[in-house]
Amino acid sequence: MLPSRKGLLTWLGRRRWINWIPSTTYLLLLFYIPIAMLMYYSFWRYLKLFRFEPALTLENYLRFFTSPIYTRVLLNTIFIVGVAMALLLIVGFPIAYFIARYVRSSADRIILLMLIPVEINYLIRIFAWRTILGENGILNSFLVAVGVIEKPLPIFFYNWFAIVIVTMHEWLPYVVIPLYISLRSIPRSLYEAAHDLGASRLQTFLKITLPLCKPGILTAIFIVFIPALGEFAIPALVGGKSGYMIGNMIENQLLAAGNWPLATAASVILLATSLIIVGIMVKILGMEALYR
Amino acid sequence: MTTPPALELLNVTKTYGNVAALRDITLAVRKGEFITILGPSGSGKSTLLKIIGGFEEPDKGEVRINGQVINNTPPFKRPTSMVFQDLALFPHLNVFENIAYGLKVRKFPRDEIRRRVKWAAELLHIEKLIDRRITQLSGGQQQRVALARSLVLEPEVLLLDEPLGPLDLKLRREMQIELRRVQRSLKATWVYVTHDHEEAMTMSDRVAILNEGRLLAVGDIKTIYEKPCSRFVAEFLGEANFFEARVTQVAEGKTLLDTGSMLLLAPSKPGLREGEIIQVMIRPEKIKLAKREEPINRSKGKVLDLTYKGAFVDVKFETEHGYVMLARFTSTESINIGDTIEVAWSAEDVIILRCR
Amino acid sequence: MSLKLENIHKFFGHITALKNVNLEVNKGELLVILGTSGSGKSTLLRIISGLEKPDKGRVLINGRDVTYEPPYNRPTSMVFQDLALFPHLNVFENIAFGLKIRKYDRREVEIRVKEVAEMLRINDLLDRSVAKISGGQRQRVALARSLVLHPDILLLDEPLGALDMKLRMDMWVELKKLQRQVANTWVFVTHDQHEAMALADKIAVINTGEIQQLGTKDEVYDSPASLFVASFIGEMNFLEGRVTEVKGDVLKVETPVGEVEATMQRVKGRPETGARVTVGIRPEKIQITKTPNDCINTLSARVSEINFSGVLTTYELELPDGSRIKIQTTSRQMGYRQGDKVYISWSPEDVNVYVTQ
Amino acid sequence: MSKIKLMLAGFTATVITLLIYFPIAVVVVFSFNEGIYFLLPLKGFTTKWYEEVLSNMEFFESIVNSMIVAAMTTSGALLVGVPAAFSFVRLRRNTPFVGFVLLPFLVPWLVIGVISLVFFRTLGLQLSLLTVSLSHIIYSIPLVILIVAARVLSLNPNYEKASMDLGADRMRTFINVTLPLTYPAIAVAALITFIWSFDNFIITFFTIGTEQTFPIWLWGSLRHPTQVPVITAASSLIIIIGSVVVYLLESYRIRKGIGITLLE
Repeated sequence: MLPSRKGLLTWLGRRRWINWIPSTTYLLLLFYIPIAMLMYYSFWRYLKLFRFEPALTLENYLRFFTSPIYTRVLLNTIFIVGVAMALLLIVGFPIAYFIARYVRSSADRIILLMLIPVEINYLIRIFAWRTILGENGILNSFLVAVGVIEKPLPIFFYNWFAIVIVTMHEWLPYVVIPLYISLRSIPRSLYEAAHDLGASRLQTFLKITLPLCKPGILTAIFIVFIPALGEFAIPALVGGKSGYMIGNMIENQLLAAGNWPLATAASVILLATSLIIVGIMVKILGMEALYR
Repeated sequence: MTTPPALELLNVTKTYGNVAALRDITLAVRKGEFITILGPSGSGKSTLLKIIGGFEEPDKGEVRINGQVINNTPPFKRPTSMVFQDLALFPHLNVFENIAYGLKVRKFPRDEIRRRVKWAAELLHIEKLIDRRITQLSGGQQQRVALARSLVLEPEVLLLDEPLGPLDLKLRREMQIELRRVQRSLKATWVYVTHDHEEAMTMSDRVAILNEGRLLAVGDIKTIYEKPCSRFVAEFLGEANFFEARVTQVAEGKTLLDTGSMLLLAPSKPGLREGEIIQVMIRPEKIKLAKREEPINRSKGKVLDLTYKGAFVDVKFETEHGYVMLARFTSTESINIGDTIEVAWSAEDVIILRCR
Repeated sequence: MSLKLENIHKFFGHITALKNVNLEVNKGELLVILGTSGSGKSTLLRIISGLEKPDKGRVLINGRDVTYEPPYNRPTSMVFQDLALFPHLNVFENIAFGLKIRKYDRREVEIRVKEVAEMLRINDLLDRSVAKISGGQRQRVALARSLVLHPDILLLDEPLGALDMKLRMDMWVELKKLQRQVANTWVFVTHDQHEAMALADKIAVINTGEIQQLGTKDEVYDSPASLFVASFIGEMNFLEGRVTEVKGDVLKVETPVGEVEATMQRVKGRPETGARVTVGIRPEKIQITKTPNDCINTLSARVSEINFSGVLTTYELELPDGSRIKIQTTSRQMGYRQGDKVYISWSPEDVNVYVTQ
Repeated sequence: MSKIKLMLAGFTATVITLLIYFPIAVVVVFSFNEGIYFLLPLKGFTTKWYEEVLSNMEFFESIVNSMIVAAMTTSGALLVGVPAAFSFVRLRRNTPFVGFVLLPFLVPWLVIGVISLVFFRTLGLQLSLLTVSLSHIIYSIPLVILIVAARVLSLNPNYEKASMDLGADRMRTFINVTLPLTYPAIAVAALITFIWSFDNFIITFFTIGTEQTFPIWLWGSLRHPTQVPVITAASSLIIIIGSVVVYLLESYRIRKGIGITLLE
């Protein structure tokens, strides 16, 4: 029997919000309240190891922004992720273009090929790069064996560029996929029309391909920037001194130094930073890019 | 006592927000009739069909099937069945399972299901496709499956929502003839919605013309085509030459009209008053090349444009009275742009656009 | 000669897309290339535009050999089937695209865009997004984008396919007018014979990569060069038969329903007595009468179906041997009904005869 | 044209080989190497590291723990997320809900880990595999919703109407039509969540108690240089098994026409 005489579909329509209850409740309890808690702790006062008292002070934030070390860590983090992002776009674009333009029918297979090693263990991959780039790693022993260098050099490892390489390995498929989707949706006739109207290859690329790729670029940035800013395993394992990132600092303050107020304040700053960077990208690339 | 109509709509009204989709629609469909609801897109014709099928509820008015009010019956309890515009064949089921779907949910015995599916498949010439997947069928075959899926339920009223839209012209013609054949052989009541007047003309017993939610005309297509009651109906069913004219004389079953620069003789209509301004129409195919000077209902003009349409040619010409008129001749006439032609038409073909 | 194609061949792998195509179009003419899908008509257009290179043969535009010129160096412009409007540019920017690429100064661009927009009646839409205009308006923008460059040859690849019938018919009239106004050469590709009839000065019928017939639309309609053209353009009644007599200007053919006479002018090939032939008569060339008349080519028939579609009435008649024949007429006052016995006749000049292999 | 195509093909092949496959291949190759250092030339073939891994209880326990976490996360996320996915249809009216449940996607995993730790500690909850799952679910909810909703949205609404028109009531329509047409997406969402949760390190790191999941075990072992060959062998096992699983998942997804990841 129908619960309402107004008709079946209206009834179904009216009931729809019930389906939202489990997910919103869950996130309210385990995500939104904890975030509020995080912000709350960030105003507390630090006493000593794992000891802090409730307060409403800005000193954690002040300390973060006045300390040359912490601000440098933040800027360093943004720099490393920025470089990785730029390189990912530069490397990913030709691949996506190749797949979309020339081998469309086997696109799924090529993307699958890229995804397989990436969807399985993340730490294994960091470990793999360590074995290659480390002082006692493949690269060094290869170069010694070939005779390019005399003894192993510690230059490939424990620096920020190692982080960039591993990050690229981590995210390349997730950059290629949105770019590919964007490129795929450009009908071939648009390129032909541009040629027909007098545009050369380069002009076509600059005036047609690139602007129409904006949604893909924006999606790629969303996908890579946010988790990469909060990375701490990669820098811890391959980063060394020049690759100290804000994730390491938070982990250190939270678990080792026991300074929750500072760690939570840094987390809030990290959260804000990632939202701001995404916001800037949306602004630069145009909001309409999000809704094609 | 007379049997009630198979389908009856009484004062059906539907609004979406501020937009009136249907205004006061009253329509009765006889049993065994093929009626087409014809209207441009946005005229409300699909809404009307949805209301009959039970997917929308009218704000006002009644829907009756065989005399029973079914306003509050949900779609799965109505004795109607719909062939959707996009067919909505279930992609996870094969042809047999699609056709049998309605019977299965109604818990028909297995033998009966098999018998009925076989019957429908044979009727529509798809018995060889019965094990295929839906995606392996051509457009025309899919149409047939969708139709079979509804027909096995032996609905009191079958609703068809522009199902032939995506087919190409040739296939469409074939399916039109096929649909007509099936409907005639079943003597079933069908309500067909389309925006294509040629489709409506070739298929239906009666046509209901809908525009902006209003029912403008109901009747057999020939009558509506030849004696439309409004300019919209006349234009919707084909091209025509329209004139505004003053009634100057009414006598002996004839009416003399004056457009200001040209005199027209038309059959008279009851209720015409001298001096009144009215709209008249002449279909382009009623205009003939005049062999000799006619006293009235004639004109001379210079050919502006020719459009070939296969067997006939549309001639646009500017008359000595300053009108741009359209005439339609068979392609055999040799006329060139710039030629001067003399044309004439008979009084019966001057149609006064007025209801009743 | 505005456009000349010489012995064009094109292969895609093992498939011959075009076989020995020769074509000439005069300046200011509108040529329609008519063919079914897969006939090679679009390939031909793309070869003219430079988007494809022929494997053999030459393309000459205004006497200059442009066979190997890239599209951006040719005085042609193309209106694509899907229109290919740039979705990230508005109407103005779309139309101005070619001019900007050619580095016209801004004022000149503005003047020329305005001019062509006015001609196509889209001057109110210039700052709209191309996603927010109607189908008909999109056609106009695509046309404007090409016309603004004043190409010597405008190529149109079934640009009206997406429009509904009514809008399409309006566009035919408009396009024809526009073409006369700008007076350059147009090559229009379509699969729709009505469209071809409505637009063309000349029609080239193409099938499986070969030009079947090139002629004015009257030639192609009245005297189709092959059975393919005859059945592709317009409707045609066919009767199979055998030549019984060839005498002077008259050919007699024995068919299952009786003898048919034809005058030689419509006979394709040189059939000998005894040759198997197919006879074709257009439905609108057949007269229908209640009583037998004394004309030659008279058959008795029975009305089996009457189809009224507003403008035309189509009668389907059954001949004594059970075969069917179609007759079309614009007048409906004949008062025949289903089952009536009637007589049909036609003039020998209207009979097309094709030799069957 | 073909020159450009050739260049691009070469570039693509080089990047995929060097950046993506080479490191993985190195790990697999060295898992059979006699020596304990990653030095060329190779010292000789052995399977002793595998023997060592296969007798390592900690490794096995960590795998089992990872599976427990992944299973709990998957079932929890499906339970909570799938209903919402079915209600995604009326997007405009649901906009506040949509933003509300998708926000975890815009937050770095590290922050999810930190807030969870702070939350559990403040409530005085014992950290365990359960707390790990509870945090994993936060991120998995938008994941599940997006994958399933994409499918639901692409479903022709006329299927449901047609079913009702043919006489099936609401329940039967859901069981006969809606569910069969959406379950591939639910299956894919489940598998992706499972793999993601199994593999996650960052959130797990902050929310785990004394037990070890596989990534945590790996992380701990990486600090002991003598463990390196064992890690190599363990990693190779995971790489091989994982590749098969991912391959099966991805080809199922492609076959069922569910877009490339959730980006479509």
